[in-house]
Amino acid sequence: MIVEELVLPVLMVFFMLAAGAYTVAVLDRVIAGALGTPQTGSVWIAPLARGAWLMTQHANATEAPDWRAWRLAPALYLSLAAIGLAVVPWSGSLVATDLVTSVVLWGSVEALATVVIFLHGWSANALFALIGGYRYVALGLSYILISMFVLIGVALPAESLQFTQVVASQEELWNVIRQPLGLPLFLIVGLGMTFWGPLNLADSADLAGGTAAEISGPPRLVWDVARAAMLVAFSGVATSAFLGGWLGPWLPGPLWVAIKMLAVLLVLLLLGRLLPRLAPERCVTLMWVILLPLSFIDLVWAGVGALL
Amino acid sequence: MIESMSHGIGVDIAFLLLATLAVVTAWRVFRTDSMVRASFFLLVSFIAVGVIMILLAAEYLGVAMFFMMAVEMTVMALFMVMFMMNPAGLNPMNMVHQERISIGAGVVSFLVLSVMALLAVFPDRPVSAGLDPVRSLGNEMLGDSMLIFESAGLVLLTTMIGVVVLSSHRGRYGAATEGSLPPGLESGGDPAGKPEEDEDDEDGGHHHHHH
Amino acid sequence: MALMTLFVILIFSLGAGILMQCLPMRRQTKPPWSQRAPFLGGGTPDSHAWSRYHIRYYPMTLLLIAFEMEMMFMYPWAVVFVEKGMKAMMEMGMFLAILSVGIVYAWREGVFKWQ
Amino acid sequence: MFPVLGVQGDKALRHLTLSPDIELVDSPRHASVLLVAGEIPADRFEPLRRVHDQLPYPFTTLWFRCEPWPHLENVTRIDDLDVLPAALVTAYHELMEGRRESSPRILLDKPPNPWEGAGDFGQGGEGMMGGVPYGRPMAMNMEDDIRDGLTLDSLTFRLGPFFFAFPPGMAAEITLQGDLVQTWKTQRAPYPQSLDPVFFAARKRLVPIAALELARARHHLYRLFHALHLAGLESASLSALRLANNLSTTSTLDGLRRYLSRSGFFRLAAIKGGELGPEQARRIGGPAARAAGLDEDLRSDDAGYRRLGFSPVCQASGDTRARWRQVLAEIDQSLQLARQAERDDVSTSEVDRIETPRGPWLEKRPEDASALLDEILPGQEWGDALATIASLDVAAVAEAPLDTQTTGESPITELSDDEGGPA
Repeated sequence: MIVEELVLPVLMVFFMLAAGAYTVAVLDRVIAGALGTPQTGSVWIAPLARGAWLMTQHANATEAPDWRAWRLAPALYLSLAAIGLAVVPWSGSLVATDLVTSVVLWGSVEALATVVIFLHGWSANALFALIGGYRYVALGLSYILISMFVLIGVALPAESLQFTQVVASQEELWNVIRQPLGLPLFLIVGLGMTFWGPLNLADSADLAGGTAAEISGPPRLVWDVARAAMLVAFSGVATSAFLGGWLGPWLPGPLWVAIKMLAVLLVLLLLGRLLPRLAPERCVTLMWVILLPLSFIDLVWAGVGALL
Repeated sequence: MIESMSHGIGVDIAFLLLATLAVVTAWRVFRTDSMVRASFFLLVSFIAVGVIMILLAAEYLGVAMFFMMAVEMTVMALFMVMFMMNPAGLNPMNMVHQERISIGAGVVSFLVLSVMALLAVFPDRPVSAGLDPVRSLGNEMLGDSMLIFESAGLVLLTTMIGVVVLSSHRGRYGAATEGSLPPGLESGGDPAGKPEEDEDDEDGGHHHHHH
Repeated sequence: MALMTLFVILIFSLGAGILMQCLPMRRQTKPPWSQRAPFLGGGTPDSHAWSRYHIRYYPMTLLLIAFEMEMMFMYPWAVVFVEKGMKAMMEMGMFLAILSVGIVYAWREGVFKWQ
Repeated sequence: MFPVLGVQGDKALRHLTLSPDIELVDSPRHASVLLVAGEIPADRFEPLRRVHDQLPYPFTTLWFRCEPWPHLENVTRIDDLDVLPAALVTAYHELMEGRRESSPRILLDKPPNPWEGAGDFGQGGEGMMGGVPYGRPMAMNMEDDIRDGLTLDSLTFRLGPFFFAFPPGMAAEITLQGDLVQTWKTQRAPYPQSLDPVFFAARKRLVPIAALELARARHHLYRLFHALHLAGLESASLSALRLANNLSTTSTLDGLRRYLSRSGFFRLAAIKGGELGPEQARRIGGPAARAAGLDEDLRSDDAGYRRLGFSPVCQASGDTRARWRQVLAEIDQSLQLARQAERDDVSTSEVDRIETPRGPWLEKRPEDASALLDEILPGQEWGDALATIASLDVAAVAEAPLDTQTTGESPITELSDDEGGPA
């Protein structure tokens, strides 16, 4: 029992952390190459070579950082990604932790991610990192409501706050069709959580790297890995909430989950490379004035759909 | 978690550890010099309490606690940094004031709560194992407590409007410092809805024009 | 048990994150002061970056707190929604309508703009 | 790799951007190789020393067309652009394999102010806000905010001359409150930029309009490349650069322009604000002035251009967005003029009235306009402020044309090489 309920889930989550982060690195490189970034060498080895380089580089320090918070923040971000991965069901029975309120738990992962990213920017005690951290909070506090509405929308037909139930409720029709606004809105949340591409307000180019501007070596490696792992965790959640999780013909359930997660990752990484970075102020207005009403509509749509 | 209630000893140990964590981090809130650290120590303390609530089978409330407190402590940290001098505690400082009264109040409330805990007769009504706390919470909200729930909506609307009025420096017609005058009823006319004499009052003078 | 598993995952991933940083760093010397100065493209700061930072979106954060408070009611509501049917729909419709008024008002007052 | 640009170092930078083994980075913390590209003027040695010391151990430096400082041992000087990428990769591999020692720090290992042991708790501070805790004073500025009047701390710092988002060589003293610029003082003007030799030739004799217009389009595309990198559109910036490098009369801007408008660059990215008044617009001249609605272009006076039916394009609002629309329109126009001029073999008819891509060249070359930033930038958010700088071509025009192998270049590129993969 210990093996089944403890060892297996932990191993599963850790495998996903490592394999997922690696997959994100490879995919992003492939996409960048396809979009014209000059590259040589194998896409398979490049992420490993980069990891090795970061492990040999010395960690930077600033004059008076908040040492503990500075080192804790990347590790905390990584563990939030791990918790996110732990609630993703791979089949009706294969799920690391099947909490009754796993949808709400994911919501709190989103909220805590804001805390951790802010802490990362704050603790360096350097100008650009600080601005990056504060900018991120504006974004993090804006997308959280959208995420709540959209996830409540998928909880309606399931009559449950449990991801396994949410997937099971999509037996007849996936939520991506039943609630067409849901997935696009949720993808925006995913870009925000990992400050990827157009929503990279935390580590942006105009801040010379933002919260990551002053880090080098192993802390930077952990930060990058955590960010990629969070993207994977998000794609797992999106798969369960909208793409019917393990449901699908012919293939075994976990394989379906993996395929759908890859699809979500591809879309996110492509969006990340194709869109310009949003101005922080415009981003907040966009979230509250356009996307939030859209998520209201999504919820009403989901409610009407669930009653019919 | 309902299942875990049968593992008595595990839950006891978890409770003790979490309670210790909650108390220690709450104490650190007052011992640290950094506003950000203080806020997030408080967050850790709340999270420990949230886990205790989950152990008590209040699963939704526990997880909701993580959620709410994460957002609220972030906002608290933002405001504390914004308005407190020396927000990062680069120069160590004393974070407590009015120690005597606080100690007195703390001791008294501790005693009162302890006495209540020891002397009160707690009802013994085991709930059925199949009870779903989230569902019963939902039923409650759509049943007897519906009026309270809807009034909460109104109260929150009032809060929002209050927040906007008090904190927003801009008006809908532009920044408040620029006068924030509404447009005229006809184009180029005097601002609508304002007594004429207010226009000269911008220097803060109380003189009135007598026509 | 699920909680226990979650706890173990949390501790292990946190530990992994910290060890990945600390193990290689044990052998590293502390960077010199000249390296530790904040990067400003060759420029220098007058002071520490930590300060009473002027966040430009503070009214939005307050609005969010009020909003989020009641969003927490919606999760239990979602669970019983199908069971209660139209009644739940109406109740929440009313609730959301009240709050939408708040958002519209805030937007008109320019709360989402940088102050 | 961390690039810091100097005057003609931007050429090396562009070359390296398209080299597959090299990754240019925005912060020295992310780099293992520092590339000093081009001659560094002596007044920028001190900032260079600072940046040099900010790379994490282990790191090495390469000097491109610039004489390494004599007290540095074992540094490489490269003069040939074609061997530069390979030299960087070699330096990186030698560093990683331990065959090359990490560069020594140049500055003394001491904090900005002595603090250890001083003060109430040995932290160097006094009381609540006083002293120099951990070596620096605390931010304390009681000036009212320019937007909402709150009296909070503002941060004053000097940025540059090796900040990648600035024109090469520019440095400014900036006060921020939150992420809003309160004051801006340009302290060092950017290095004068070198124009294509064809503009200098046009001052001496009549030249074919096709060559002149292609050079103009190329100049604008290089600026677009930089701005798109800043806006987070890496792939678009690379295609702008490739288009510029392979520019011919058959090139077209349509693909890039369509992509920019569809991706929301004009609506979503930080390109708000930065309006120039007519007076300011006249001071800077060129496309920036035309974007502000000034209908001034020396090409209108040229009979050759008149034969091609040239009339200046203009925008009305004069802000950052209008400037980019203007630049896109001018590139388009230049390509079209070049096509026509090549077909009809048209040459210029004036030598003392040349419209350079930077602005009009009558008696004097266009002069530095970076002081203009002091007026425009206060009140802007950080992202918008940097986008405004990217959209304004403020650097003066240098005496010598581009790429004549003289030592008049002063770009510094700091290149950091964190090259992702094994070469």
